[in-house]
Amino acid sequence: MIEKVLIANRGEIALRVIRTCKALGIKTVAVYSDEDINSMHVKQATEAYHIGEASPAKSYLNQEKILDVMLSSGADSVHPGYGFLSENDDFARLCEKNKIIFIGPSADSMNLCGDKMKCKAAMLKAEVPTVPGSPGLVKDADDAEKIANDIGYPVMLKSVFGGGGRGIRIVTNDKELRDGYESVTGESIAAVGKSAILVEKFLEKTRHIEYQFARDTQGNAVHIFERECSIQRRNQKLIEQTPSPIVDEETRARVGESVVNASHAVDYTNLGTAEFLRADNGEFYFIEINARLQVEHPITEFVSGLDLVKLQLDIANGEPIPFKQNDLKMNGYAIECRINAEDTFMDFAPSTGPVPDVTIPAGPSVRCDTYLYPGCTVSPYYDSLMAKLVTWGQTFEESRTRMLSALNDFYIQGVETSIPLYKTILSSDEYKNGDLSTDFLKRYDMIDRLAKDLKIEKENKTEAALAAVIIHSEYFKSRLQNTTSHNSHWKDKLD
Amino acid sequence: MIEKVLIANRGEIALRVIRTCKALGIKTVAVYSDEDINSMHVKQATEAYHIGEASPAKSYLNQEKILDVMLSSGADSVHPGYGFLSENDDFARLCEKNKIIFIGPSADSMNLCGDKMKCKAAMLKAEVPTVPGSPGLVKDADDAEKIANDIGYPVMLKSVFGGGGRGIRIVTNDKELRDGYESVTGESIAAVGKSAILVEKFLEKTRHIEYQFARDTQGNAVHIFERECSIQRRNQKLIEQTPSPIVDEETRARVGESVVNASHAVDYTNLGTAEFLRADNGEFYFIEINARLQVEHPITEFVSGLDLVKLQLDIANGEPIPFKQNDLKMNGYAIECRINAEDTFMDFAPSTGPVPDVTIPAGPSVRCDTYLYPGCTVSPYYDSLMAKLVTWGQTFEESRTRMLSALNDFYIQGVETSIPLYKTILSSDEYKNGDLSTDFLKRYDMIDRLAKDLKIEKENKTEAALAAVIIHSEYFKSRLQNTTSHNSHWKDKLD
Amino acid sequence: MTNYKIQDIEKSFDGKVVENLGNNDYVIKINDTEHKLKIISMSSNGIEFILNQQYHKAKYLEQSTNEMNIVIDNVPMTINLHTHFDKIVYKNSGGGGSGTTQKALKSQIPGKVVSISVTHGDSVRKGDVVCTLESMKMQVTVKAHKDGVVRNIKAKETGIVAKGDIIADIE
Amino acid sequence: MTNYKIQDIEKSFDGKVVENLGNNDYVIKINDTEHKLKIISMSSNGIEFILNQQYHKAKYLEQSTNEMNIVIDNVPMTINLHTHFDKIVYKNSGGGGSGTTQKALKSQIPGKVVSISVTHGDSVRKGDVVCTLESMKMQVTVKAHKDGVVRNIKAKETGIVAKGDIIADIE
Repeated sequence: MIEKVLIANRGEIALRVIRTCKALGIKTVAVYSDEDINSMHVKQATEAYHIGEASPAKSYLNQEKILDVMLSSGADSVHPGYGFLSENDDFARLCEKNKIIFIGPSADSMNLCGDKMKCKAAMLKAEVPTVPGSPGLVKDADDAEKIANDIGYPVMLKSVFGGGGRGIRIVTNDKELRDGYESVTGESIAAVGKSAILVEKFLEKTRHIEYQFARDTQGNAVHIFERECSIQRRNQKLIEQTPSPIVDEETRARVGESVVNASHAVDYTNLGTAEFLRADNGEFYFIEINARLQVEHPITEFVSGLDLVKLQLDIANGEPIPFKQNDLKMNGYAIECRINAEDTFMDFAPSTGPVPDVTIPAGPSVRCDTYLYPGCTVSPYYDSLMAKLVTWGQTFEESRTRMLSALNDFYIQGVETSIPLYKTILSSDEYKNGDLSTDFLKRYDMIDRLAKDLKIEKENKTEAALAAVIIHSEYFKSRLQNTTSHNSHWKDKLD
Repeated sequence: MIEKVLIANRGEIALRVIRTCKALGIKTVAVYSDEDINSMHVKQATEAYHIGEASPAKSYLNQEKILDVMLSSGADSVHPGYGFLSENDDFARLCEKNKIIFIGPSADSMNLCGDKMKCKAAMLKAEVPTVPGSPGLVKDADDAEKIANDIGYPVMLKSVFGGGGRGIRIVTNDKELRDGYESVTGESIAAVGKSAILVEKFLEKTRHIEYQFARDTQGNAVHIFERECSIQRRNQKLIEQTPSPIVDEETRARVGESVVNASHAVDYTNLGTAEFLRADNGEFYFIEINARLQVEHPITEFVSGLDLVKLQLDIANGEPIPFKQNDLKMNGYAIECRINAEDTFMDFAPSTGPVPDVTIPAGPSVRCDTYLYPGCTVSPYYDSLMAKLVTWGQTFEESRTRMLSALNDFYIQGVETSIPLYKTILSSDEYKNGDLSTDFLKRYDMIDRLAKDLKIEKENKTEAALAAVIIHSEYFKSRLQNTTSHNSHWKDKLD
Repeated sequence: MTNYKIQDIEKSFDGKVVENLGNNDYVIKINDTEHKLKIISMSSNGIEFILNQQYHKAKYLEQSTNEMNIVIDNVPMTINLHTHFDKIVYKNSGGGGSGTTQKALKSQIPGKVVSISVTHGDSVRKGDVVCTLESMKMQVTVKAHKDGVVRNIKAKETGIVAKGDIIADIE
Repeated sequence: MTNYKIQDIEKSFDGKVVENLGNNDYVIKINDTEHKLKIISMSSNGIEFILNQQYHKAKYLEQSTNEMNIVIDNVPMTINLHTHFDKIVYKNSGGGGSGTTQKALKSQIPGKVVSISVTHGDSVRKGDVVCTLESMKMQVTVKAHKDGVVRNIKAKETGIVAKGDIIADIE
């Protein structure tokens, strides 16, 4: 039985894990870098150990140091959170070797999930649909053309040595394919001295829909519904919701069944997420398994009533999942907004520094997981997620309006945040109508709309701003004129 | 349609109403006394109007002043919250006259609910069981004896001019009744010059169980389950929960039906609460209707998924209740702790003053409705409720452990609170087992147990306290010795 | 080396800072045991620190030469401090509890004075009601803290008293 | 009487305090309209007030003689202040926008310098990449803010820059 969990993470996810442990009477061990001595997770854990310098490589990614703390603190288990070591199978193996329960899948299963080629092969075997394309690298242009004709145009030519949009070409017929093949090969050789090309069906206006699933050590598996995470920037999720507006009961059950099969196929244990692209024609294609707890797990908690961290602990303890697929009923609608420290107008560049003042939203069916408190600091060393704001409603509209209201109440002084963008998105007709896609921001010019919204907001605040400045300038004028008199006399000296 | 609501209240309930209005796009008008200029409800409402001095009679109870603000602000409706004017039928009538929607029952219905004798008569007619006893005053000792024999001993003799335990006698047979009758008459005449006696069945180990109900202007009515509020001090509720551990499906439906009948009997509109005493033998006896939203409404929101303030607004708009009794399904378990500013060991005497620092608990299925923020003040002019802490769980145990964990996280600097007492209660076997009664605190010596718990807590904190004081005294010793040097040199000067 | 005594706790403790390790790390000694301590932040109002790998937050409240009130992790404590020399002087002076011989009856709560039940020169016994206050819609009585004769009634009917205000002296 | 101009807003405004009504109530005038204002709290860092029955909270950020940055209810604004005399001087000096002729290229974000794409003396055009920073796991490029020649490169590879630090001059 797990009695003392080391949390190999920081920020809001460390707090999230601590909360469930506290409620269950399980002791927690926090670790912290130089940068995090003042952090909430240090204050809320049963114990806290310093593990090194601010740079992740010297602290939160330092496996040996973390192992030292596990052994010296007497922790019997480790929760990796997300990011950092959470999907590092070497770390999972290190824990296994030292008889420390890793709260997540086995090292072998994690390794399989992490290798895209092997994982795709396992999925094909389990008859889980993946994006149509070459099973591996293509031999030459002829091979590529044959596959393109099998799966149908448009297709994508992708150099495995590319990345960030380089070495990718979308082609719509044989002629374009042959030209593209040459130029992608050329680019790749020019850049890295070698070439290796994949062919994949090009999908337009796709949605990112993922399934939460759980599988226990006895091999029982369930899916815990889908989450739609189509609203993204730079391939990073911004807003998630469940249920997806385009998933009906039948689809939920059908794709859910393939998710359960996928979890068997990789011999997964504990909680995981199966990510899909959903094409505009309604087809679902498996992309990958995220072998950890997701940032967006709270929306699933809201509609299922489950405490997913508790479920993780139960499974890690070797217990069977305490319910069956049919026991799960989806209740209401939940939305999550990731409150990032970033400047929307500077291409989402990070914004960091001290946060002298914060007001956290609250109220019925509002949940805010955050590490912020008045006087804290947003560090440039770690990722930009400051808070997850989650709302629930009996209807989608109720959860949406609650979110808008909560976003309005959220005050974070000192750093730029994604809150204004979310207000623009959540107020848009496209969002209200569920017309989502991974290119939502660009497709509907959300940044331009945000700029317009902010202009209107500025105009609305003109009088208040002037009032604040008028009082300020008269106050200091009067102070200069009366430096020897008491400040509060100021009021009587105005003209 | 309601578009602008004046909230004739303050504190957390004013905030609660503002939140729902904001989410629905309804404008809000706050009112505030001199004491409340710095309060959250002033900051969060669309508009805020000053209405007078701190004393409630000069502000929140000042009907004329509030009416002035309603008219000058253009509010079309008023939400009275709880306390203050919420059950004042003169005020409801004043609103009706001025064509302002009073969000609550009609003045006539409120008047009927407020008159205990008339209300009891209406209940008897509607066949809602009330505590057995004389229908009104008894004529003489013979009459009292006859009634006592009808309803069975023990009975209570109550002078209507008594109060606070005076002029009450519990008697178990005819002989005691005759003696008691004389002495109660004597006491009453000695005290107020006259006597008037009621006979009522004496119930031991009773539970306070109440039902939330709603009735619309078309006469549709539903009950929204029970709440058990047995844990009390000085007849004030401290901890509430739903479902009650001793109410099963059959009882819920049966008593719920009589609640619906009760709402018809007084021609009630909007949300109300029917309070019952539940005797140890399982019988339920109606006591009274609370003609307003209750402090403890959030636990009902958690298990029903409803926003009760929204439901109030819908009914006040003349809309039919948008669901039927059978659509309501009870989901999970919820507990509320009323976080009061009071000193448990001084007979719950109020504790007031500045609150320099606050940490509000949060996390999955935790809700905290509060007016507290760092730097606020708890005023002696108003009631002692600072916050309502509410948790939900799939099981009772989950909601209980979440509550304990949230109570531990709740930090309020500057005033005494009821938090330590709640930790003792929620950890007790009696509470865990659902062995509740209105005399729970006394019956199970909770105050003594609290003292013991605090002693242990003190012992556990000994080393930390000493460390804090050692550092402090060495720091100031060093500062005295080095007044000219920079403070931070201190570290290097310790012996 | 200073000696410490905590109200409601039997034992007394010797304590001192043994070493400053730099980087806000210290070694302190309580009786015969050494403890590692890391200061997170500190001011004259309070301190946050990690002691033996556990986080603590203390607020320093009132303080006299020999007594200090603190709140440590939400738990209020009163600690008496003596250098070993002080201690002897202190013991010989008959000190120990605080306020047992104090004549001022103070209000423990703020409120409005509803009624005063005594007049100057009245004899009262410990526990007798001296006055009644109203606060937060409740009536609360203030009772004599000792036997004696009432002098210098400071509270006035319908007036307001703050927490800690003197109601009257009992001599 | 002072004249105010808000960045991104066409109109300019005259404003002053007309009257102090006592009890923290004031009357202020913006152009020709009078407004009731009640101060809730105020310091040199910020103010909370009720204007025309609506609550507002402002933080005062940087400030020069003629310019002030504030955040009002979460909305950042830049306001230029001139007495009517100042205004004339200001206009004649060609002032208006801030920094259009500035040579220093500053980093808008804090981060670690991953690479520098220019050397001293290079000609660059507005928008050319000058260096790449890493912050919060993201790579962000810093681009030239104008055409010119690169001088005085301050940033160093693998070094750290704070927000507002100068990367290089472009002359």
